[in-house]
Amino acid sequence: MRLELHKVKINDIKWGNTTKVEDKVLYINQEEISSLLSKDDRFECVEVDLARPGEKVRIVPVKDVIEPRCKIEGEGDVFPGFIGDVEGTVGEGKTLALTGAAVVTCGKIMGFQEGIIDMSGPGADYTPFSKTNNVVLVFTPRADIERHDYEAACRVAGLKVAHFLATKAKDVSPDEVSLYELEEITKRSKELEKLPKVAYIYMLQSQGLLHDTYVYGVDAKKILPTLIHPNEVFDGAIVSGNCVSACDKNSTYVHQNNPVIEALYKRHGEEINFIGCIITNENVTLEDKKRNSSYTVKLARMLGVDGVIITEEGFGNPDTDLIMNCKKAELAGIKTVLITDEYAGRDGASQSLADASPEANAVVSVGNANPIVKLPPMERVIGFSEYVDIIAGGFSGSLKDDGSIEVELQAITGATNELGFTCFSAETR
Amino acid sequence: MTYRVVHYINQFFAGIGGEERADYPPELREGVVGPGQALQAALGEEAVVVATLVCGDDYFAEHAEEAVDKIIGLLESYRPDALVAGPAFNAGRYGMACGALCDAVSKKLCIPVVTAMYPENPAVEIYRKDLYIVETSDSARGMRDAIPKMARLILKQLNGEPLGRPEEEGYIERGIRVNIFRDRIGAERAVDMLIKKLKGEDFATEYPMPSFDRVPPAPAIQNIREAKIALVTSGGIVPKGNPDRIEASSATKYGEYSIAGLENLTPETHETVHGGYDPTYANDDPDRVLPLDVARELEKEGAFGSLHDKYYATVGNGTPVAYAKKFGEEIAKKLKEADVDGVILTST
Amino acid sequence: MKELERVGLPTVHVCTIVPISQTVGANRIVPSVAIPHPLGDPTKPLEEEKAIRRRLLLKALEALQADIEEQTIFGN
Amino acid sequence: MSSSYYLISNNPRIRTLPRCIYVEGSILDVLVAARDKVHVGYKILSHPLSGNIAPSMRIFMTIILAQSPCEGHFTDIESLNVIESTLEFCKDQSLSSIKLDQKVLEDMQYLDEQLIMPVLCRYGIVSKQEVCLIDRGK
Repeated sequence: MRLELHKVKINDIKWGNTTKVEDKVLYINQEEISSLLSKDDRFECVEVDLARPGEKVRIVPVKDVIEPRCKIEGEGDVFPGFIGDVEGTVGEGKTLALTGAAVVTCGKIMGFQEGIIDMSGPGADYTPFSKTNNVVLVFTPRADIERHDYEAACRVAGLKVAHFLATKAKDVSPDEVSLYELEEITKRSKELEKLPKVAYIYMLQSQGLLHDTYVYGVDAKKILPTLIHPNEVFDGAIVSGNCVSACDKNSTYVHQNNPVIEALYKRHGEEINFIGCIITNENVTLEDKKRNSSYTVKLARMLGVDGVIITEEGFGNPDTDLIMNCKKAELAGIKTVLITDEYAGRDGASQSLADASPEANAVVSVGNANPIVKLPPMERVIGFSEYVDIIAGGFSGSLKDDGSIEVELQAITGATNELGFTCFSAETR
Repeated sequence: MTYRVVHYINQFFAGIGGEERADYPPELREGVVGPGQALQAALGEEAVVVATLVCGDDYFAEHAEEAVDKIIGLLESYRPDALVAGPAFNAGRYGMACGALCDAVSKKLCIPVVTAMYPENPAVEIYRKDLYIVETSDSARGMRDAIPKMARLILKQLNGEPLGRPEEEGYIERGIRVNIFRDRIGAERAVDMLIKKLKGEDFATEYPMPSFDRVPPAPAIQNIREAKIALVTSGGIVPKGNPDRIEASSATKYGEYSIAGLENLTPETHETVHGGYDPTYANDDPDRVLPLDVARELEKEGAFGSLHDKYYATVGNGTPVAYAKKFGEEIAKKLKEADVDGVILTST
Repeated sequence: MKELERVGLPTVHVCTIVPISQTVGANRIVPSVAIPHPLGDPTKPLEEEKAIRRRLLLKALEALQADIEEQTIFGN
Repeated sequence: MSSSYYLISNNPRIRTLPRCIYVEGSILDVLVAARDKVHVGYKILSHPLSGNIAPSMRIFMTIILAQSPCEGHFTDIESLNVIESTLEFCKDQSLSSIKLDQKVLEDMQYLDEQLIMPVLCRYGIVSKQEVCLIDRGK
């Protein structure tokens, strides 16, 4: 499969008479966005706002972040099962991406919710989304709507807008074109066959309401582990429905830009033979955990891989899946490297994971989520400022007289992203 | 400003005497004593050693709480900005004293502290999380290396400067997870690590899992009919009322209890203090954890020589490895001295 | 327990969760009944319970007399 | 299966379900109660930490256990591993004594219930109709 990713660089966002991309500026027409979403009667209203890097702006509570993308050539369209049809598969042809821009969805689904993006100040250092030009959608649901439906409405609205924005740049010539191509697994060249075979075991959050992930529109908790081509991931085959635990949720944006896949592609043909991705889930029953970890490792063995990288989403319950996958792979003679974040307590002295095993001898840490960070007051809050109070009012932090808040890193969107999206890490001292 | 530092040393380094003077009670002396001179030199002009605390190792070990209280009382009049203790090298009791004192002073007086020890000093395992302990060699030969590092660590803390990695600063890794930014993203580090692992090259995990050491099996008992067998349990079975006040978890002590003349454990005589399981069953019949009744029967029948008239009890729940090791060593020593030939250790 | 073996005292570990005993490095292991009552079973009549205890202790004595080179489990 | 399960919970929304052992207390109390069951041979059906709510902010917890089909107290190693490490993990976290308003508490109870319901349904512990609202995906 071969995919060309046409990257149109966005350096700024502005309001405009019409939604368009011009000279690396994304112009947003509020009316167009609103009318796009007005058909959805699950919303009371949707507000649109803009947040640029460096501004004294706080966005809260963030639900998802999505990179604007659309297909310009090839089967289907991005986000199959939501935007694109499920006839055919994505991952081939050409896809356009507005890099440097993001759609941020913001909605109160629960009375408690985190997800802070600060566009400047110390909080901005921790979230990758302080560096993107953000189109923020603030949802207010109709009063009588059931929470599952509302969550679904928010999810789809974000995807719709992201797709819409990308289509507005279809005639802009890309600033960069990246090529992603993997040969059929069984028909690879002699040179490639000499290299160690590596697969990526991609664990998807699937614990239930507000903790879901969708693959081609299918709820990931209902899948058996299966194969997915890395290019399909770039085309939005994996969509986040996860609203809890801001720091280590894999936003749709991070799925679309999966850094592990990028890093494996970089070394493909040089040091490794990148075979592909196995997606598996993080269900709540032990039965599923046992079955799916065994099944995942069986797939890896069928592919004859020598090594795997395993990533998880979230903590606690998924730690058990992570360790099971690791143990079974190592026992099958497959070398593993895990990526995880830590919950080592505010002072870093506690046990980091809810499970451990001597087989997990190669672990990349993306940081401890518990330490406190002080966030100064911002000039403007986009979203629902009462959530700052809830988060701050003793829930996971504290509100100071000057309006600054002290929160655990956990409240910051993407701070300890477990796909290894940032340089954040922890070490023993 | 010049910081005021107090230095703690034991009777030996104070030139009072060796083992025979280890019962020396705490005492505060004006200015530097013994290794304090080198410490003062290393501190330079930024800090002055205003006083030296001296205490015998046995005295401290036997009156730990009292000694700490007394020393803190003595310290307060000197308004110190920091405490430096040791180096204790590989001296066990001296290390424990330095550790306990630093821990108490940092918590009660809220001032920076530093001590120094050989990594295998038992106090290291117990205090490393709470204290900066400079790594030294096993004997006083390492004094010259240790003192400047201690001075630097205490000055950095006094000046509020952040401390670097253990290997840069010379302290023993505390086991504290500290957030950092590395120079490459996590995903790339993971791929690097996997490639190294696949090639069989060395790689460093960023989150080490706990490790365990092994001991070769002890030789078998040759003549069981003459063997003296001891019972040990980590199930927390103690005489009713828990006379030694052994903790329900993260225990810092173990108990030694007589079973001479006892045929059976009953709810009236014994109970469990273990916090890691439902105590109902063990409290209803402590023999379910420490099988004294059947052991006595077998002793009478001659299935083995004799039952040792003491048993040892600990709580295996969350007890730090260093303590468990220390308990093990002490119990082993006592059992050896009592000519015990074999041990039945019951765990829950 | 390792410290006991280190000084040459043969030690048998009677415990329920054998894998844990294995990881902590016990050399002679006798699997027992259940965590809160390793050497008993409250669901059984007293006499039967005592018989279980007796069987476990005899197994433990057997373990102490066994010449072993490595970690050994003395099961049924 | 359905006759030999137990629910251990401190969530008032779960309290009225059949075979619920209601624990008045914190999540640590729930975990300890479940641990004691695991020690005498019960298996854990659902992971105690379902839901990505940090232990330091978690108020409610529901765990489903099943009686071992074998006679006697054979501890299920997998369950033991899960419950003991979860307990250790949660014990270390600072359970801040926080005052939450009623709305937040209700939402937390609701989420706990929603996460456990599909599992109850799947094991036939509650009927499909009872949970027809949940599990609807998009």
